Amino acid sequence: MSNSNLPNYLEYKGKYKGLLGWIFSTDHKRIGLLYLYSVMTFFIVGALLGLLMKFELIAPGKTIMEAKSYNAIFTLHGITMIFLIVIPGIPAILGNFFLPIMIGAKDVFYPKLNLISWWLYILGAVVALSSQFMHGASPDTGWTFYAPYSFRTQSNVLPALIGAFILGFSSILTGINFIVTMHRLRAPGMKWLKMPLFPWSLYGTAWIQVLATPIIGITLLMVVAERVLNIGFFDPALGGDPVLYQHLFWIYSHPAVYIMILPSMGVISEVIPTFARKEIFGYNAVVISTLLIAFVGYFVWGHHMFTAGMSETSLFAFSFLTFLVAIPSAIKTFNWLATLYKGSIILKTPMYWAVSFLFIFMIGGLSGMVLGSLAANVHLHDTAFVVAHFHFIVFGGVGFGFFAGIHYWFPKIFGRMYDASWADTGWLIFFIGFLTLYAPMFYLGITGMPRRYYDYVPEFHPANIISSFGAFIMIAGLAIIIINLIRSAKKGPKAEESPWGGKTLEWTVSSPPIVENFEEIPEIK
Amino acid sequence: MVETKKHKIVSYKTYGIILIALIILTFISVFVTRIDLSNLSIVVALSIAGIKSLLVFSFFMHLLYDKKMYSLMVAGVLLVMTLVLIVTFLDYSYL
Amino acid sequence: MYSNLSNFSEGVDNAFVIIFSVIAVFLVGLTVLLIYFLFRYSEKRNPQPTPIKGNMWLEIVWTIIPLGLVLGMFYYGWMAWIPMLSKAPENSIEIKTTAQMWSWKFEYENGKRTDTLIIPLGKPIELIANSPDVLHSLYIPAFRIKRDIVPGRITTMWFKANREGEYNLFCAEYCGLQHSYMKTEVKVLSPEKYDEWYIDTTAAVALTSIPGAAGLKIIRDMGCTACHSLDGSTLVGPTYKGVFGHEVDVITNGKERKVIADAEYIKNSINNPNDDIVKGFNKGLMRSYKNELTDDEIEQIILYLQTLSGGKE
Amino acid sequence: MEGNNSNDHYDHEGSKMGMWLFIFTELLFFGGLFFVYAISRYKNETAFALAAEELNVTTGAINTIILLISSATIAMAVSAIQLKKKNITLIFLAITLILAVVFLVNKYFEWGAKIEHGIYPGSEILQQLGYGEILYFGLYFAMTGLHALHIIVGIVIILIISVKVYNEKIHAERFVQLENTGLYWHLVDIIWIFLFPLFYLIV
Ligand code: HEA
Ligand code: HEA
Ligand code: HEC
Ligand code: CUA
Ligand SMILES: [Cu+2]
Repeated sequence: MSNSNLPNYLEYKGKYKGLLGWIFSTDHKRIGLLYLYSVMTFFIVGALLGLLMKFELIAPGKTIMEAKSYNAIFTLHGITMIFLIVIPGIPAILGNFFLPIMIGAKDVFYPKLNLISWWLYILGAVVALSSQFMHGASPDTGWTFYAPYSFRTQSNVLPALIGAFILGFSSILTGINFIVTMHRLRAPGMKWLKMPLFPWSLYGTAWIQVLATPIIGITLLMVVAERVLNIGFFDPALGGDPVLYQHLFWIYSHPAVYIMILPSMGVISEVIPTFARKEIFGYNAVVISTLLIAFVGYFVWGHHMFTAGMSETSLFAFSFLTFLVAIPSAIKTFNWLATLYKGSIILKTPMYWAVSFLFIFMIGGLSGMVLGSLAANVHLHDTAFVVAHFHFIVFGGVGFGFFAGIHYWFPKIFGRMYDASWADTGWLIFFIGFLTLYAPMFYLGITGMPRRYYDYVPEFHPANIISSFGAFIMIAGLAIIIINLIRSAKKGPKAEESPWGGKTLEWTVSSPPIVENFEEIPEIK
Repeated sequence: MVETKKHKIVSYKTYGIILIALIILTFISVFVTRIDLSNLSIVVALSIAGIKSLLVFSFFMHLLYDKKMYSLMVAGVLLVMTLVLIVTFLDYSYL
Repeated sequence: MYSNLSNFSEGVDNAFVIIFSVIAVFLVGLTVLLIYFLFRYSEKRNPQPTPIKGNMWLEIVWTIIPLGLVLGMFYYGWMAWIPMLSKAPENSIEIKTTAQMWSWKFEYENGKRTDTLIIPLGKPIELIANSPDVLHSLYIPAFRIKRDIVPGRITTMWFKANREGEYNLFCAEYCGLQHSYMKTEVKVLSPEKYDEWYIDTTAAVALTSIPGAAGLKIIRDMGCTACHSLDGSTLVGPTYKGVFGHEVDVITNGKERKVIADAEYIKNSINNPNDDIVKGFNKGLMRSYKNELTDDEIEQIILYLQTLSGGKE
Repeated sequence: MEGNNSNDHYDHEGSKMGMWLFIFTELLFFGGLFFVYAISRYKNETAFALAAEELNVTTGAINTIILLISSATIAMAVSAIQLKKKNITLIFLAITLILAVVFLVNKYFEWGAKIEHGIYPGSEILQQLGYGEILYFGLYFAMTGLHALHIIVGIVIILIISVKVYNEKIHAERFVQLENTGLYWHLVDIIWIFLFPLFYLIV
């Protein structure tokens, strides 16, 4: 079915031409690319904000900005990175593009809804970012919007809250769409346990999106009501309970971290077998651990509130469950490693990313163990240690997974190859920069530097210099990677159908795929 | 499409009977909470509400006639919700 | 680690070191294994992959072993936490602590007030903390203690210091603009020095002789200086320098007007800060001190403010 | 294994599953408010009981019954369409609509009376009553308000669906949109089934 004469999705002319043909297209591949471009744009914004913070923190006292700007910047940085980038990121970009192809479908179940999700995403982003340009101060609550500060502050928190609410909707719709797609549109013969692991990870993710996101939706609305109508759910001055806000916030936001990491794990579960030229070790175990993470991850939210004054019973339960949730992640890690055993490993760019993912994910996850321990958490909560933990696991886990995926599927998406030596160089610089940037933060946290600190006491200075220096190295790496990809998408040499010898369905269709992916729906034996 | 299972058409009568049952349950719950049972009245009122919603789920929403999978999903979702509520309550009372 | 500066640091450090050792072993071991596999089973050395579907026993083994290990980690964390949660010993020194935007206030059993925490060596200290505005968190890194201070609740925490010295005390929960400046010191004194300090009232007596000095002390102790500077620079609130007796642009009920900052106005600004909002500043930041400052104290403050205006009026 | 797709393929089962998933999100959406209710009630037991006396049980009971009947009629509409009885379907839908409007009118008067008495979020009278009452009425307005919003959305959807039935866009072979509307309406009903005892009955 290769070498089709049908037009591929990039060239296909539908009802509209040019840009309109993209922003009104219901083709899941075009929507995937729409997400790719919009998410990358926000990523550059968010990354530059991160860089600004590192400039500020390079020395104690004022370096380039006032405390007010610093607070606004880490808030915006957190909101963009979490709600605009890593939560939608992999499912909406790679998931949209490859989920239907990998299960042998022509599109997702609700193509129109898919497009609406993207529009909602853009709307949410615009509303959230409008808070920066409106009259008054930029939001300065941190991405957690903790009560009661979030309704005491005079800054423009409302648009940020409403924006996040809309983004939640977009996320829910994607989740619903994916679940129905996987239930109804698998190719004939593709039993559940024959489905590739990336779709499986999206399945787990989608359930979390459907079942957790509404909670943050209603919680953010309650904060809005609090600000606008003075209702008092969380306001101690009106009898409300600020800790209850934290519960509701984390009931969503902890499962949300698994919305981020699961798809990334799915990507890794595709990349590693391909480059080890071997089946994944323990397919069933990986599937089960995906579902277990999704389920158990629902009940550990309290580990963000160990010092908030919870009851002893809660402390016990949450710490205990937090440790349990590490087990499925451990199972996955061991299975990935075992897949390499007796393989025949080809080290190409996607594999570099996948291997460094393993390393960085382990550091991030294992540092989560330290935080999950009640006693250690007392010391480390709300310090730079937490910042290091989540950059390692969010940026390291999700970011590296995403880069692995994009380098893996790039030839399929654009039908062109990127320059491998530039890509490898970019990876190396990025990797070194990453460690230089975030590793010192573990040290800073252990010595007691609180997070969200605009200014710090002199004893924290040396590690901060190293850390800021790392950020500069990372810029170089990231710039190389992105420029290389953008250039190659236009000018790279034509790619083969299956450059890496992948075994899943997407490697059987032409590069780039035709409009409805398959001329004939494949039958799986 | 391998869809073979035909839709079962539920008779008006069934719906009528369920409706009457629901209304009677409503009256019972009003009546029961009027007499003072202190804390028990919460339990009773909520149990009755639970029975009512069970009826709505199974008959009006066809869970009884549809594929098992839907019932499983609903049960799973309600289970998650209850567990979350219970776990939240760990912070407020020593159960 | 293992500085052993407070009665809790050993437990915390123990938990940390035990967990850290386990995870370090895993990290190093798995990374070495990873690199070894990449090397040994590279395409060159092992051109033909051996298909392996999986292995039940291995899966079970690497579920059970980490399970055991994490349960151990949980145990140490829990054991070290129990004493922190426990009730403070009977003989503790109780210190009323107020965390407010963006300063700390400590009130001792004899009514003494400070903005740094002064405690004796080796005696159990119980902090009884509250916050009148938003969340704060009292964090003394050297002592390995931290507790969020939630408005509307009384938070108590206790500890014992093991060595004399001065240590940082940070606010660890984000609380707005000056969050990173909401820090102070813990001074651990020997019991004798502490007693000396505790019963010493000479400082307070001396204050009454210099005009305004008592007012200055109140302003410092109450944390007004977190928002109001004394030297003319603008922080969150207007500076105190030159306020008294001068004309101020204020917004009253949405209308702009000019007032002379006399004693009456200052007093009302402290008791009902939202009545007149100084132009260019935000409403709702400053809270009312009606129940915290007596009229006498406000008078002292006004006396001090007068000295900042050159004492002309 | 299951049915396979192309964009305009009609898949009754799939569409229904999508609707169920949406219903789950709605359940959790209200669930968040129910959590807040549960905790607030637990902490302010007596105040909640006192405040509940303010609400009129009769109005609540009438509204409950109205919603129950409307739920039954829309369910019957789904049966009617499968029996190829277009007119009866439309009649059932019309009854559902009328009942929904009656429910809203009732709600309007109930809220109006409260507001007239000076009980609304942020009101002076409420501020004086105390913490428990503020929370109770805050929740009351938020939850019944959100529920009323769902009723309004439901009315719009049922109107659209009725037109589609009338135009025979929806018929015995292709009625999943009607069935989904029914599911949505039952959900609204179920939520009320819980709101009623929580706010009106338990004192
Ligand atoms: C992708 C996102 C992501 C992921 C996957 C995780 C995963 C985990 N996180 Fe993390 N976390 C965040 C994102 C994430 N986190 C963010 C954003 C915050 C901060 C939010 C804020 O306050 O702003 C945070 C904060 C945070 C805290 C609160 C810190 C504080 O504020 O005091 C805690 C505490 O327990 C925690 C724990 C964990 C644990 C135990 C895991 C586990 O799931 C990790 C499991 C993985 C492993 C364990 C590694 C692999 C396994 C092996 C190598 C085998 C060997 C293992 C053993 C023997 C145990 N995280
Ligand atoms: C996905 C999530 C994500 C990612 C990727 C990042 C990336 C970065 N973050 Fe992130 N960060 C968060 C999520 C993330 N962050 C969250 C959730 C918080 C908490 C917020 C809160 O407290 O509320 C936080 C908080 C946070 C803090 C703590 C603030 C504080 O507590 O005081 C700091 C401090 O240094 C920081 C720094 C950085 C830096 C330097 C990067 C860097 O990695 C960025 C590196 C990138 C570059 C340096 C490249 C710049 C790009 C270019 C130049 C493009 C060139 C390209 C072309 C020409 C096409 N972040
Ligand atoms: C959280 C920050 C904050 C703290 C703490 C604070 N204030 Fe203020 N104060 C403000 C702000 C903001 C304004 C200006 C807005 C207004 O008038 O309410 C202000 C205004 C004033 C004014 C009027 C000044 C003028 O120029 O007219 C006085 C007097 C004053 N404060 C006294 C005090 C005293 C005394 C204390 C301590 C007991 C104190 N403030 C603590 C923020 C603060
Ligand atoms: Cu107080 Cu931060
Ligand atoms: Cu978490």
